[in-house]
Amino acid sequence: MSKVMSMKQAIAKHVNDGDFLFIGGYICRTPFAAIHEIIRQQKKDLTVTRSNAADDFDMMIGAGVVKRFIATFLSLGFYGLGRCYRRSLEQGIPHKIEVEEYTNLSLPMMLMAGSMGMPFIPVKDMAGSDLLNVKSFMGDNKYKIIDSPFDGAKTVLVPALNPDLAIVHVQQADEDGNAQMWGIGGDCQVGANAAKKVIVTCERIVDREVIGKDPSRTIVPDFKVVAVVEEPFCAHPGYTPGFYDFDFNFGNLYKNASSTVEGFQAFLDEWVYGVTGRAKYIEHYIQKMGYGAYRNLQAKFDYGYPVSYAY
Amino acid sequence: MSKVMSMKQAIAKHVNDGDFLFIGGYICRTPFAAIHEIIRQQKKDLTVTRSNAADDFDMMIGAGVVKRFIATFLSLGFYGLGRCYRRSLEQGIPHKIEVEEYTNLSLPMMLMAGSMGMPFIPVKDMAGSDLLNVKSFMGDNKYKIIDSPFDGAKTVLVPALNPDLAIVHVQQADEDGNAQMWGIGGDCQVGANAAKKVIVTCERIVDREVIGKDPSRTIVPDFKVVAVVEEPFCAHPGYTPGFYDFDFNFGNLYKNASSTVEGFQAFLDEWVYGVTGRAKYIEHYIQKMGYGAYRNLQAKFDYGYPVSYAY
Amino acid sequence: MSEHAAEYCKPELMACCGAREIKDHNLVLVGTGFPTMSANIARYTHAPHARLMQESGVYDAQPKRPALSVGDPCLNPGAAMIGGLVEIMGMFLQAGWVDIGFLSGSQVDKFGNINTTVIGDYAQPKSRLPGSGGANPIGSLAKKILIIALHDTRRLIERVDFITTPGYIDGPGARERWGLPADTGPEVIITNKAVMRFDKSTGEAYLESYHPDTSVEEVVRLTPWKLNVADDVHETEPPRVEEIRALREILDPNRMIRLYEGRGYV
Amino acid sequence: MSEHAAEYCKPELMACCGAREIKDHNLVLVGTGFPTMSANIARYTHAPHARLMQESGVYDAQPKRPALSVGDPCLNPGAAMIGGLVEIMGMFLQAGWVDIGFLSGSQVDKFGNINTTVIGDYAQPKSRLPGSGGANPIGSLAKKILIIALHDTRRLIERVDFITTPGYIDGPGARERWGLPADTGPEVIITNKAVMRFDKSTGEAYLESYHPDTSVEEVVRLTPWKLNVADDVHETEPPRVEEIRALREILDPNRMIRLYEGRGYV
Repeated sequence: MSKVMSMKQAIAKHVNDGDFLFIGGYICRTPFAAIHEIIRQQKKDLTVTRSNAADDFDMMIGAGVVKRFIATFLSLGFYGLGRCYRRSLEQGIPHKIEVEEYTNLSLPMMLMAGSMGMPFIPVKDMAGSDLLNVKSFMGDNKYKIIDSPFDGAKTVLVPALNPDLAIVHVQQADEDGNAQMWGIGGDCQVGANAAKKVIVTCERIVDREVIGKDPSRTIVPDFKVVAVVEEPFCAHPGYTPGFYDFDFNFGNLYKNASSTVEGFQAFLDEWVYGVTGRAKYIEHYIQKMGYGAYRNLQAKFDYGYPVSYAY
Repeated sequence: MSKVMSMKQAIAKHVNDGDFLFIGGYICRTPFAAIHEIIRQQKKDLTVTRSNAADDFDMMIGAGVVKRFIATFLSLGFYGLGRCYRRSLEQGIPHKIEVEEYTNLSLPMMLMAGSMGMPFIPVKDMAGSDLLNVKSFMGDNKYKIIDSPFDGAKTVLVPALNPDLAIVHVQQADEDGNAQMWGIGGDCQVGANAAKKVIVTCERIVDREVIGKDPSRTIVPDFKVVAVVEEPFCAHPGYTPGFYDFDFNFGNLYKNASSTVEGFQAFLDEWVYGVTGRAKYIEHYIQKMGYGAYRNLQAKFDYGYPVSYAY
Repeated sequence: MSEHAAEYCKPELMACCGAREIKDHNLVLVGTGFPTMSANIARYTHAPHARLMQESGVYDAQPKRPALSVGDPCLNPGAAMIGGLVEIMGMFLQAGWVDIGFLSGSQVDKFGNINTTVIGDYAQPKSRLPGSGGANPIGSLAKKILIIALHDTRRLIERVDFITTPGYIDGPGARERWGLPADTGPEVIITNKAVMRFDKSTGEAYLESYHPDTSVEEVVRLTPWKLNVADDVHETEPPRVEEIRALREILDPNRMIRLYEGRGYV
Repeated sequence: MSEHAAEYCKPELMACCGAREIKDHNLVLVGTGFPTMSANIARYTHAPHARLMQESGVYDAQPKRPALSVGDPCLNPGAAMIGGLVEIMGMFLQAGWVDIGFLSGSQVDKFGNINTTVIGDYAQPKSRLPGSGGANPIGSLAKKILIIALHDTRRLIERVDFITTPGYIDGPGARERWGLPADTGPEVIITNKAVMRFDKSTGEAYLESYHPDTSVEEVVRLTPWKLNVADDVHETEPPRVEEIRALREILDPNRMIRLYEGRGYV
């Protein structure tokens, strides 16, 4: 039963105002086309989460679609701090988002707990830090400290997370949503499986038979998936292993643009509101940066070995 | 730094009397050659664990090397109950082992907790069953029931397990121990990573460069591995995806042999004590069953597609 | 109304009874034998989008021969996803995604409790059985449990010697008191004589239908507890033509299912 | 005794100081920049079996260009294992396998506590920083923490505004009281002026060595807490010839490390 639809349809149908979203990615496989569509459709009051957020989350915050952020980190990395994030928290522009802060250990564990139906999970970090002293919208349920019933040791417990929806980008999926991924994972698999439903975006839709040739690569099973969007170059300016490199120059462009409110607005007008979808975005990219720039991002040819599951 | 050695060396060096062992497998990729070597070297007082044990654990119990078993299940499946297991528990032959009973959810979770440095992990099974009423060598630490500090719900916690040693069989590994696997996993990955050290047995040793062509397949990193044993046909009478089928007729042979103490002893004399290692075992197999039987077990040719990690 | 098969064996009827409990789009955690037959009959008839999984780590396998175990090699090539116990038992089952689980055991009682651990005393067993394996978590966490049993007064029992897998434990409210998820628990016991469905208000199995060639009286006599009988008790619908066709033409052309006749399923 | 390089910049010296803390066979959880340089210098000199990992999911990467982030595409091809945060932060770090972690921050105090969350009040930030990311778990759980810092009285501070990552918190015994694993915690602060090592009995950093062209007095003056000075305080050993060769011939032929000079590491 095909769940294939356009990004516009997928976001319109499955992202509701006020939803709690997990959005995968780690520079690697960020579903940027989905993020642009969420902004284009002016969704509201979203709670968003992922470990190590970057320009993607910064952009959503600057565009005003985010109300709450279950966070570990937000930075543009090599390009410095997230300008929109700072403006939100320091100056309330466009509004001050609420932030619940965890770490790159505890948040993935909370998502893993959510993905496996656990109510909570013990973690060994955060103890002794001020992360235990700041609580936001999760209040006293941000964490609990107990004496372990096994050995009496002080133990931090963090709650499971179950987002309403996860959006993840993978290399390939079939029409039902069986999604296959390779390379850097971040918290993509646990985040997707923790959610009540999943939008899978992919570089290519493949036959179910192709999935079955290497089922150990599947990270999300079809029954969790509500939409499959074939969206090549979806992760730009991030990258997808085996498909395209990350775009160093575009990172600078966003850094500079987002340094001012006006610049950020002009960026959205050009790259988000100014295009109807990823196809037009790519057209615009090629028109502006040249085909050579686009071509240079395409991955080299370097394939590994096939394996057999036969008996 | 090569860790390659023979099975005989690996077991002699790394399995100590009284050790707590995780041994992977699920009919799929059972390290039978390692189990035979443990029996041949007459190791003593082992504590063993794995979800869904089968003829492999039955054989170790019958041969007297097991003292304690952290169990979920032991059966020969299609071939009926585990005869040695029954004789041990019903008649004390060769001695009565101690059994701590969990399930195919709780035990993998305990190994996962061990693999990730958690002290314990909540599970939603076992409640209301007599599994909570029988405790063996783990005593009151078999499980704890708490009221969740988040919502007050009654919650079963089970402790993390950290075996002294894991033995797992995979399709391929490099000389340092980076181990790659595909197909049915059982609790192999969590069990291996929960252990303090790992013996990797594999169908083929490959170059580090081959590992690097598809690093998402790696389930155990080299730093946990103390020995790498290249042992083709290691899992027989079980199977290894892409290499050989499971041996239906040998299952009958073991079932019939293990039905009596004398038959079981004769089986050990012929297939374990009577050979010096897997090469001689295969020789004996071919001599007794015919090369056709051996040939028929070899996997068909049915390879998938290679992927690229390039940028 | 469907046409019915002219000829069938009792295990085939049982497999069809199981299939009829499965709805389209259901996720079914199967073992070997009956569960796989039932789930596949459902797929080839009224539930084309039902999907099977095996606890060993396999989702939506495409086996080319009948699997002899949940770890069978034939489950690997062509599956949609392969992980391990953590994925199937944790990420699918414990997380609440599994609709249907099949269970069987050496003893089954009126509350649907199942014993696969020990006959006699636990410490001094008369007969030691395999243990829980996946049974306890499936019985605890799947939304609907279908129990397959041989209908005699040794297998069906007033009270199991050991609750390996909880049904309704000791009656209404017990699952809730133990914190088992809402809306889970045994749905039916399918035997070679009858289909007994659970009354959620009492936690007890009652007689819903008796198979052709038996009777309410025989089923009541072969059941060691005081078996309640539904007001609309009726004969079990025989296998439909399309159910039998799926079984014999696609799933089990050699009728290996008749092996169960040798085990008493007549 | 090794020969020393005739010419070097301060970031190169700092990278060498980091490398010297790494023993052979150490597992090193790195970010970009200094940590990667230090770990790789160690690998090419005295610690050939040291192995690097990135929190994003990569173990033993073989990058063909310097990674600009821990998620950089160049970390994928050739790695020994790729998973995700669950594997690196859970299975490697939390499980106690990581020997060395590198940290830096906008504020570092004498107990090795690090702030990467906020300057000023948390609710009304003067300057909002990225947050913990992997820093807190690395600082909590790696056996040996190497802190890289700019030596000035804004970055080094008596008490951080916000403890994102615990060093010795408020002194001896505090990590133990909070249940952090035994034998973990900050080892040294490597700055552009000095190497300050932690006295485990007080939890405070003391001056171990001052870099060539500075002095005990200058370092003490630039450190805002009362800095204890080791009895055997000495000049930091300059980069050895083989260390600089690894850096310039293999790791950083374009000397991109000099970018740090622009950020004040002089």
